[in-house]
Amino acid sequence: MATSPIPSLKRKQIYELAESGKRIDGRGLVDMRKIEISTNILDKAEGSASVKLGDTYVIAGVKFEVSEPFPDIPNEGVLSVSAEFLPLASPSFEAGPPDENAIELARVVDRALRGGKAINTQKLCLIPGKKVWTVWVDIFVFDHFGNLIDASALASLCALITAKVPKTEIIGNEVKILDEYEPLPINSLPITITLAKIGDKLLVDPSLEEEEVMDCRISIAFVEGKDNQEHICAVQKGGKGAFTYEEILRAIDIAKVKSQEVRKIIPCGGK
Amino acid sequence: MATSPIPSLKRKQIYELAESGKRIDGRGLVDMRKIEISTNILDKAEGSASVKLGDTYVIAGVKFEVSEPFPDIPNEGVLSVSAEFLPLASPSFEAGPPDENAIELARVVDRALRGGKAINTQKLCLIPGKKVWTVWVDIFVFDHFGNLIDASALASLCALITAKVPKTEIIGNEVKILDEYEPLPINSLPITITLAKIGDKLLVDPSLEEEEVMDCRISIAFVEGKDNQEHICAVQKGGKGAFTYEEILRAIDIAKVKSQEVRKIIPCGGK
Amino acid sequence: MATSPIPSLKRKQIYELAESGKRIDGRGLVDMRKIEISTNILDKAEGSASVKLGDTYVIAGVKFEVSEPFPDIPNEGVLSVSAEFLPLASPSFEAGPPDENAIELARVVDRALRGGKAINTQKLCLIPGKKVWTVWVDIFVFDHFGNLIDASALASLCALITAKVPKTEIIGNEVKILDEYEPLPINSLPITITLAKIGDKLLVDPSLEEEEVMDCRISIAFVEGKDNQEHICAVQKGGKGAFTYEEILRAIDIAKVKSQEVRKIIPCGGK
Amino acid sequence: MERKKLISDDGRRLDGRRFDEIRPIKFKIGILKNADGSAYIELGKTKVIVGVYGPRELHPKHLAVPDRCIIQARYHMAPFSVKERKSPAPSRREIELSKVIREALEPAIFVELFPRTTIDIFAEVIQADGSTRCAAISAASLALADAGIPMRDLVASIAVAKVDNQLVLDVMDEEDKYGLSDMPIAMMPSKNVITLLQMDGMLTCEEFKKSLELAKKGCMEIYKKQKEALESYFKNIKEEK
Amino acid sequence: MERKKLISDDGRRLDGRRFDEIRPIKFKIGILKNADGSAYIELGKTKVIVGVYGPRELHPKHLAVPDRCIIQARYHMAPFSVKERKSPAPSRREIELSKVIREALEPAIFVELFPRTTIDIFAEVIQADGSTRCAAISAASLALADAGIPMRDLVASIAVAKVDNQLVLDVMDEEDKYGLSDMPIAMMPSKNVITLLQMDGMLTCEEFKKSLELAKKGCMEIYKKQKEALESYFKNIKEEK
Amino acid sequence: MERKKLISDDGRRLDGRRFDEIRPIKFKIGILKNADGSAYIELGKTKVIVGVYGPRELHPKHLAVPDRCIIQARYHMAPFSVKERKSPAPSRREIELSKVIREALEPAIFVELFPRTTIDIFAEVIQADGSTRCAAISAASLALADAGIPMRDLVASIAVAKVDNQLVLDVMDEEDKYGLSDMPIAMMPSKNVITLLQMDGMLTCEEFKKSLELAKKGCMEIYKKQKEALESYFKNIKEEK
Repeated sequence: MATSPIPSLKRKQIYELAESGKRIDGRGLVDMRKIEISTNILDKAEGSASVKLGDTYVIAGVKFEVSEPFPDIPNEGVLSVSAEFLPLASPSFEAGPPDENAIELARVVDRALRGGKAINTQKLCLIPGKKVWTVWVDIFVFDHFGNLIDASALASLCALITAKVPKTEIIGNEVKILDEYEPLPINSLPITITLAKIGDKLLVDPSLEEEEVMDCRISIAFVEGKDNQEHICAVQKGGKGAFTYEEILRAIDIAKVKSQEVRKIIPCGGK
Repeated sequence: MATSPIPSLKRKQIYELAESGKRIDGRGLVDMRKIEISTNILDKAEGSASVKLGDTYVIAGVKFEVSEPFPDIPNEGVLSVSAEFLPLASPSFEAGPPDENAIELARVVDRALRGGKAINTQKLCLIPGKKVWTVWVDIFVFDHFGNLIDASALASLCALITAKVPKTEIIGNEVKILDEYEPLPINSLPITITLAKIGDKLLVDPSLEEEEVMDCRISIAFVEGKDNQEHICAVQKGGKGAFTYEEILRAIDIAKVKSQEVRKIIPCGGK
Repeated sequence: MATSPIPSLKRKQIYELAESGKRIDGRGLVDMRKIEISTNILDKAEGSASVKLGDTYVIAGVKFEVSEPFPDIPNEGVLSVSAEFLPLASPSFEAGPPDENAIELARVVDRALRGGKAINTQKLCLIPGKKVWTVWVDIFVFDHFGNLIDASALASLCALITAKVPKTEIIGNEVKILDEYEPLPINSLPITITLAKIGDKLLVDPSLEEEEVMDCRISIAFVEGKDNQEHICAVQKGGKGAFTYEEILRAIDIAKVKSQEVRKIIPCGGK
Repeated sequence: MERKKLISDDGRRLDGRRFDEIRPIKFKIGILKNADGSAYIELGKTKVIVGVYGPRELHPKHLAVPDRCIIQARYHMAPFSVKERKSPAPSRREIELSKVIREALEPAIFVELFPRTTIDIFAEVIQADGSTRCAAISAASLALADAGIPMRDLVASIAVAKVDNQLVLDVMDEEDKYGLSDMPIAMMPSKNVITLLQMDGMLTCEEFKKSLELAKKGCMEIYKKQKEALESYFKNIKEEK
Repeated sequence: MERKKLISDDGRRLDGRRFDEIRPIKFKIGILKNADGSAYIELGKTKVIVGVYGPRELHPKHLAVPDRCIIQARYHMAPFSVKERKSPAPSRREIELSKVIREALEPAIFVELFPRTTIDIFAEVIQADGSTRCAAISAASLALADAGIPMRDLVASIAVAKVDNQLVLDVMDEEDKYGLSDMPIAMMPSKNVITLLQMDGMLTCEEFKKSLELAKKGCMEIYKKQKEALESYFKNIKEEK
Repeated sequence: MERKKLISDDGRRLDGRRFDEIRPIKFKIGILKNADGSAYIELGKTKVIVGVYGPRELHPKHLAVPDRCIIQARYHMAPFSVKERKSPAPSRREIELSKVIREALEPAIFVELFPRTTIDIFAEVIQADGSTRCAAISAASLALADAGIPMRDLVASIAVAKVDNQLVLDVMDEEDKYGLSDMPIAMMPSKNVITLLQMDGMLTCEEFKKSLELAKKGCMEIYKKQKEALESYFKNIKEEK
């Protein structure tokens, strides 16, 4: 991505506003933008969801494929998350293979789903050691107005929880895919919340302009454990700056609350 | 490819000549350049042909490989056509993977062979659902003086009709390739004719200079059906301009006649 | 790699010194730089060695992998040599896939090992026609001060002769890899010696500065045959200049002597 | 490959349409905020999002042309747009379709008005049920209009197939797969010219001519829908102001 | 995935360490001659070589930034550094780690002192036994110092894992593989700020906080070793002169 | 790998040649119209087409050298040139051979006459029956001459193999495959210098020396054929004028 086109005046404004607890789009520091989720928006994908986070617009699609398991986990299905920053999503995006930002995003989403054990991968084993389901999650960014990580994590989760896996019949070493479907087995609902550091303030759900001038960001994913407590299942610091120890803890506290808020708006209570 | 180096003077000349039914190389509007075909020019290829269309020079080679069929057509051989615009063929060609022009050419040649059912792909099935012949057609352009599509389509067809497939013996699920050969089963002889639109004229077999100034082009492939009628088996419009409805029909009429002329000079009557 | 940054003054100096049998680092024309070899420097590689040739610094690692044999040699293991010119090794190296210099180097090392039959590849067959060991040799250049070929060939050889192959148990068509190891079967110790032509002089083991101004170079690999004679097992001329017939023969004579000297310092007498 | 009956005895197609009927069509214009222009199309189950940037500066500047803007187009299918997941890397098919889509749209654009610039058209197929290139072209026209790029006419596009010896308008996936021919076409309807024409399969000259006529009819319908969509879009914009 | 007992009954880890013990660490500075700065680290069996070039001219010049130098980092694993040979082409993991390593080091560098230039950091993992990114960062700090690049502080890095319900410092491969969480962290110890923080697995907020504290302790130890290594290195250089 | 008898009892090779006999050779010059120079060679069943462009402007201009032209060469095999179809993407072998072919030809070219330009040599192997790099070099010399590029001498190239303990000249595929060594060589015969020399297999020093001598004899024969081909070509051109 090209150098920030934000003039220093805008930077100054964002920092001064943050200092007094305000933001250029009128939000409070810990307010998220409006979230709109649509699920099952596509027929050919086994699961799909679009998420609008303010003007940031992301679609995630889920496909299943019979494949061989990894040798070290022979009885579990495979999760594979990819992200494409489509060139239509921003004047700064270019066509081509995913760059480091798209790769980081996909891997952070992947880790939240994996760490939070969102999918019951054991149930995706078809023939132990031989055949399992690979769950492909493809994230497509259509409009980039900041905080792609949270939007993508949410779209991926919503696409997974509404996905239908084909039923199968096992005949010897062959997997016959039937024309019936059952829900993908879901264990938990990891929600990722990103905060930007602007001066010594933490801003939830940074907009594109805030991202362009921020010191750094931290993304934290939470799941509800069996103990009904919030557990952290993924963390990623990004950007050129540094956090103090205290800022990290403050970020955790804020993100915990926000992740619970977001989990409440997951469609069908996550079923 | 770089921008056309043709000066506007040459452009003007080509358009004025066309207006009065003439061309810069002295041909009439519907005249093709001289065609020279040589077949079986190589020993290591199972089929090969070179075509000179004026100074345009193309070689096509055919190789066979035992492979797995596509799941949706488990009992048919596979046809795969590729084209390389060799960097020695034109100062504007560069080494590297095929660009959009080379890919378009290969796919147009492929569609004419496929649509016209040139090869009897059913007969290329070795073990139903398991092993079939893949027919590789590789088109190499050695000298580019315009109308690569027709030259390549012709060279590919001639390489195929003179190709010899190895005989095989099936032992269980293994295919043993014998040192005997039989002709590749050919159904029909699709011939592709390209016309350039220059003003409101249609010029058959455009030269490089004509291509560089033309409004657009249309390529039409014909086969002789079982009813002894000419059938259209592939069409491709190319270039930045547009055709009227009437021009398309006129192009069809001209191409039909020319394709019959060209089919007559196919070596060994296509056997 | 970029154009030589050596000013013409340095070039003149190198040529004048060579004329009088001297070199800028004080060596005589047929002196090699100091060689330091360390073997078994890594635990995760089945074989490893580092070589310092003056300030040139190279590490080679050996890994084994069960794979399918080549159809034309169904009962032999496979040797595969790759080289990476790491971007930290020289200001002129760039990250990316191996360029022609890295590829040439790997192939010259490969040919010396192969031509000299350094490894007993027959003994690396696990299930005839079905499973063999592939021996991966990966050469990593960490500091480039000239004569990468000799340093890499030596490091590769030392990594191989100290490598341990896992023992295996064959159960039907499956290869079970045991947690025991045996030495890789070694037949011979090919040593590659490179000479640079500077004017009409031949300089053994050229330094980076000498390589940058040399006319051309020749690399010659020797093995000791069963007849206790030195046999040539690989030759590669490189660079833009030309050798006379007499120079080639002189290079052979010098390289023969030097290769014997180098073979003597191979650790554990090559066992 | 006619392994499937595609036309019922009473002349209905798999989804109940008559031979000359196009699928329900839906356009949305201006759906993206970053792109200079954008449009979404649903043509039956085929769903495509198109974004347009430009005229804007060309990046490797030496590619710029002194007397006109260049047009760049990218047709791309999402991995989840088809039954079997597609690799996101551009296939040869996508590269060819990007070229013909560009050539279908370029005749409509006054390229000479914006020398040394580029107009970039990005079409993302998020669901494919046949005629995706046609849907992309029809939507791209609206996205170009949304971007305020002066055009000679809108480009409308539709495909005609021959299935079970019947020519049918607006080809869906199964008709493409099991049919005897597929002919996508694009027109500038008010200019009565054809800017995209491809065909594969097998047709007599007579059938080809009839296919052209059917396609022309289809383009006219698409064109009508395009104009309605534009009109209501610009009316809304005006009202919002 | 807790298929392996990682902590013995007397609280020892697989290699005999206590929970808050780091592995034997060895630094060598200035091991490469071409690089402007270099360092080698052994963190247990993890072995990384880092070379630094710069500040130097950027090659595609238009990427240069007028008011600072840019930092480029490449984290790469040798094919023979792991049990199963790794392809030498950069994986998605290596591309992500290159990014976070760059972002871990950049806060320490006075980038504004060298406008329009680049500093290139190349980390080559020649043996991987867990915590390779941490080892790369800790060594890169020394390589940057060796190159004479002015820094606000050294960056020290270590990882904390949760294994068998116990938080442990300085994670080795088997603990990463069979553990319940992995949290690599990098700090500028004298500034008391965190420049790298990643976590995967599952932790309560309380555990996370404790992990942070344990990591901080580990970074302090690394930092001490870094400073000792630098001191003895520069002392030797001085003596050689 | 001596699994095949390559020399008959009466000293004949598989195709009936004596050990020091080269295969029938055929040159055609000026076979391409676009290339500045071109040549075709048949060396037995080995068939190569070479085209040369230049001296011409270099495209990424910063690669140009102020005091000479650079030489670029590409050796490439057609997929149908060998028994098993070869992928058209350049293999490591083709990249190495491109380099040695360039270095075999460059000594013959007065590169200092054309500063800041490039001469591009493209060799396409359309049929491979051994000694393809030698055929490419021998033909490239003629293509360079055809392009009017001033040369110190033609470069002639041939390979020598050891098969069944016999040195043989002009190696064909089966001799390369089942032989004991392969040594391709290129010379500027009138200058008596060697510009390409590669060897793999195993030879005593004595055998190596004899191989060199045999190669030299072969190059002289090739050289004679090259000069004849050039003479008759330029004579024809003159007559045509």
